[in-house]
Amino acid sequence: MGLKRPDLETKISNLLSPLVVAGAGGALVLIALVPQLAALIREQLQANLSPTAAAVAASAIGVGATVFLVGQLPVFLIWFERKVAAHIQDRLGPMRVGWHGVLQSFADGIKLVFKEDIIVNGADRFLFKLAPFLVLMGAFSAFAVLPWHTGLVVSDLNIGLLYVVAITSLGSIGLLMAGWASNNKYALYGGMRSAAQMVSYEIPTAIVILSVVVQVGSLNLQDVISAQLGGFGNFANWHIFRLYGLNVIGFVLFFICGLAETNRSPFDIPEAESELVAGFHTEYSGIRFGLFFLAEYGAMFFVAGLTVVLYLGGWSGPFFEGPLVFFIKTLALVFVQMWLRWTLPRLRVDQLMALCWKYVIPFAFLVLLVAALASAGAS
Amino acid sequence: MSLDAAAVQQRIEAKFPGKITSAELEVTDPFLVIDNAAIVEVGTFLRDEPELAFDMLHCHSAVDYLELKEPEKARIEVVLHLTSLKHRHWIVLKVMLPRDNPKTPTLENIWPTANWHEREAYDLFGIEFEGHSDLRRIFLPEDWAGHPLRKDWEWPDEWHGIAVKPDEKFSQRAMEGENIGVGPFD
Amino acid sequence: MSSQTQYKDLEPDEAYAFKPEDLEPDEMILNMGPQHPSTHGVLRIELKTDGEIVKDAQPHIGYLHRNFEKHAENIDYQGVIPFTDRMDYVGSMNNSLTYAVAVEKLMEIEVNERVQSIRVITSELQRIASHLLALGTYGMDIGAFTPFLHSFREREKILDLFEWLCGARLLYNYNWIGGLSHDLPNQWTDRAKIFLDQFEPVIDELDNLLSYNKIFTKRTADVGIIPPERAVGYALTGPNLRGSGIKWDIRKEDPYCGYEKYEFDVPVGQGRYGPIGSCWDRYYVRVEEMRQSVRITRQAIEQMPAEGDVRETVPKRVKPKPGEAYGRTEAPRGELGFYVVSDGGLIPYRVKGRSPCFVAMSIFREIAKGEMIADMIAIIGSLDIVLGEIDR
Amino acid sequence: MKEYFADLFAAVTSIAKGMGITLAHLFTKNETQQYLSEENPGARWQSVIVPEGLLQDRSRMRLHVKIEDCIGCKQCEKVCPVDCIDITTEKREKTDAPIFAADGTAVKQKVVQFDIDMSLCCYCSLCVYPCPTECIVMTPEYEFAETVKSEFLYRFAKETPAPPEPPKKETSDPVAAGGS
Repeated sequence: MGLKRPDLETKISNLLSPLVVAGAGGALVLIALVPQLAALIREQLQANLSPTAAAVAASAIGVGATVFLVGQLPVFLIWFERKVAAHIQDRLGPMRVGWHGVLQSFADGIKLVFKEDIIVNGADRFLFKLAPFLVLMGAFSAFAVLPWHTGLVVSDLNIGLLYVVAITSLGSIGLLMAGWASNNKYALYGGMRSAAQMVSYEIPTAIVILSVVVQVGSLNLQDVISAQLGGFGNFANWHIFRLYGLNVIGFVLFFICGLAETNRSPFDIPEAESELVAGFHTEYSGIRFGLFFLAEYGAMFFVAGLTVVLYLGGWSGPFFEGPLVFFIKTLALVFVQMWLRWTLPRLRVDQLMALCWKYVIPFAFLVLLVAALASAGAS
Repeated sequence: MSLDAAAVQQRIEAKFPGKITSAELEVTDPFLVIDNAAIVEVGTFLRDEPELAFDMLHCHSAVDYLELKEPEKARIEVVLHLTSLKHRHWIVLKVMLPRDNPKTPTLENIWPTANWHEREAYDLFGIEFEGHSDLRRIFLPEDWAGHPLRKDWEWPDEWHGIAVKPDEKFSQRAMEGENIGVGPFD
Repeated sequence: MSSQTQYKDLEPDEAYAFKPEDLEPDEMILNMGPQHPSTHGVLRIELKTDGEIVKDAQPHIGYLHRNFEKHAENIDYQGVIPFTDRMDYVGSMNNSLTYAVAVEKLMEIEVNERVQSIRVITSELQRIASHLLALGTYGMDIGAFTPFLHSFREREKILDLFEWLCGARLLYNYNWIGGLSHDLPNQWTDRAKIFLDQFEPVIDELDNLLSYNKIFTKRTADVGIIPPERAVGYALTGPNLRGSGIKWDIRKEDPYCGYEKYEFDVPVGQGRYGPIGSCWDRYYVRVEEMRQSVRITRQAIEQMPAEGDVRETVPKRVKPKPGEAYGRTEAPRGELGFYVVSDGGLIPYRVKGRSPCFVAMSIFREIAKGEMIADMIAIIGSLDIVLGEIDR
Repeated sequence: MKEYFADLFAAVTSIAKGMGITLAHLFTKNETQQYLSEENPGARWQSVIVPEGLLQDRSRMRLHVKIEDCIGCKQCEKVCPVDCIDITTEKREKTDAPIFAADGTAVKQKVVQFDIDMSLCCYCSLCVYPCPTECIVMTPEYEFAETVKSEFLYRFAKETPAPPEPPKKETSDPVAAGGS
């Protein structure tokens, strides 16, 4: 009995998968070379255009590049998560589409785009359509202040951290909107849960961020990183090793809050599939559902990236530094997020709140207090 | 101290004389037939008497005896299998009901598990349990016609437009060249 | 009373136990199921909720009703066995065993020792397989996906052994009245031993991965508490009863298939992480039972007579004399019983299946009140119901 | 207060333990097998516990009838609990040349119709045991999905009764096709 699969499919995926692997490798090289490229482009622009036009063009290129990168990231992360999950569970995971299924996410993406766009009867059509974009906006605009290297940031805001806290809350409005507009009780529960969860976890997030701000003395993410440069092996100055080891607690707390903010397991109660079917996106299908998915993985990457910036020295590293170091560190944290998801059960909604108010917030205040005392002592 | 069926019979006889209408002690599973009117008292006694302590009603069944040859013996039996976790003994009780309009008092206040079992018997046999808190059909749709485990139950023609009777021999239809699709909508 | 053949038309909301007009201002009716990821089949639960709190819960069953008992009244005794397999489709071996035990009791057939040993081995392996499914899906209900696939990995090995033994992976038709369909193949016991050896560490791993996990214990240890007296009143059996701390096991109390020959403990709920009779206790009783099943299987393999015809006592024609018998065994989900009535003919006059899940589900309403929506899933999972058996 | 920290400690240790287990599994061998891959071309499950080649020995996945051996005794039809077998026989003329089944039983009935409705079959294998000539067998072939239900009517009889065109179901020998 021979292979029954259509041969054409196999041929196409065999043809495409080296391209994709090569593309991924090329992207990594490109990420490594981004500072040089950026400098080159900036030089060219300044030579050929008026200063204002050059600045506008530079930020336009920056925005374009970031959006492109951030748009591609979830596709890779989804494949990565499926592979991690599969191997943790002694499975193989996607294997069919391309080499070890690397094209699976593309295939799924194409499927989602072509699927029928269903809006249920009784839904609030405007809000129903708006919600996924809002969620996506919340997740992706945060990347604007994420520094990849010195001067390599879309918008070098002075109040970068404040902006991050503000813009990531946009997502919860989107989720609540999706839950409400779906005209479905399960979706409503999901929306309500996500609102409650995000509002609660904003507080410890802000406090932990504050503790770092107190140590650095600036809200600018570039300043946060430059405060961590130098030291033994170029990593001894990372925040995680400072403040008498208390920053380790801060790091863990921030990581937990990040999980909660992005609705990742064990805090995935808004979309708890065994309780609420699919939570807020129960009624979504096709590309609107795909946007939620993109937003989730984009947010995952952003939260991991922010953790790296705040505690793990951003793009600085012991042997070499640059965007690639930042990328690898962030991916490692994303892997930990996935690893946790495939290990832990889900918390119940009241336990989630108890964890926030009884465990996370007191410890966050402790870290903030010590950080404040220490920086007061230093100055 | 485990008791056998005869000892249980004795104790019930002593407390409620004449309420055991008949008893069969020489068969595989010995059983006592209890008077329908007295089943609640006997049940309560069996559960509460420390020496008997039948605290678990582990099976509750009904059997329809149509008895076409001897119509006077036609009956519906409610069969109760009782177990005592304390004394590790068990007993079978039976209640005989008429086939027309069978009615018996509910036992759910003695053994709460009887609630669903009685709903099942009501659903499939049409036995009415007097005083039951929630006597609705449990398996079949609320508007189903008849009680299918009755021996004289007849297939209804259809239920809300769904054919209920067994399909005509599928192979006959297929043989006549009909393309029968998979699933209900083909 | 003659049977009607006409149905009456229902009002649309007659299928609801709770009426919208009776609701308090903050309350809402939530239909969980019949299509829901974690109702383990087609169970529908109507919840009256106040936010996340469940005020009342009314289960509706019957979506999988096939009226197995009516089927059984129309086929010969042997033909009923494939239908019993389909009652509790994750514990088929025990179902057919119970039916066989009941009919053998009716016909007064004594099977030989080899048949008994093989029945013990297969039913204990089936118990492990069934508990693995129960524990795995329970983990998934609580939100941990990985234990589910780990336990399915092990279950698959048992199914492989069964396929090698009788050719089917799920619905075996293996226990016949008076015997078995096949004898053990060569090397089967060796391979079963290999499986048992590598399976024992897996239970410990499952413990560390799921059972003792803090989130898992938090989710399950204070939830769905069944006090012992309620458990007995509702006639719960099996792990659900033992989870409430009552030592009651048909294998000990009313031994069949020579269970009295084997040494094993009956694990009961200890209330280790919370009140006794909680979901965690019921869950952990199952974990412990798998260990005991491994023990029993080992002993049964050791003590099995090498010789013996497994079809020695299979009757040519199953035609019991008029009478009735109630056969019961300890199935993975509790006491499974078949009440078989014979009128002396070739087909059973009445077969009643006493299903443990049906009984377990009847207590649901009582223990669900006042818990949260997420706990509904935890409770359903801990009762370990199989809808094929509830609805029959 | 003590309880608070004990809880915290238990949470951290139990989570760490669980993560250790999952991390270890990340690097262990996979248990699943690729259906129809280069490594597993036969679409057969390679069991880790059952010796190679023995798993399918008794597998009952699809019914097959060696119609040449059928003597038309209808035992299988009677025993089937779901009535999925349909047999019609005609008495053979005394003058016809005698035919014998593989085991030497004289074939006295001409089987004009032997239909098995595989969509009804419950795979209980009860029809296999009473067959005196062992002509109805279960085969380990399991891939026989169809899109039209009538394709599941397997017609084994060589000569079918008159009515129109029979469905074009090739009752090819599944043993030869899938037994590999």
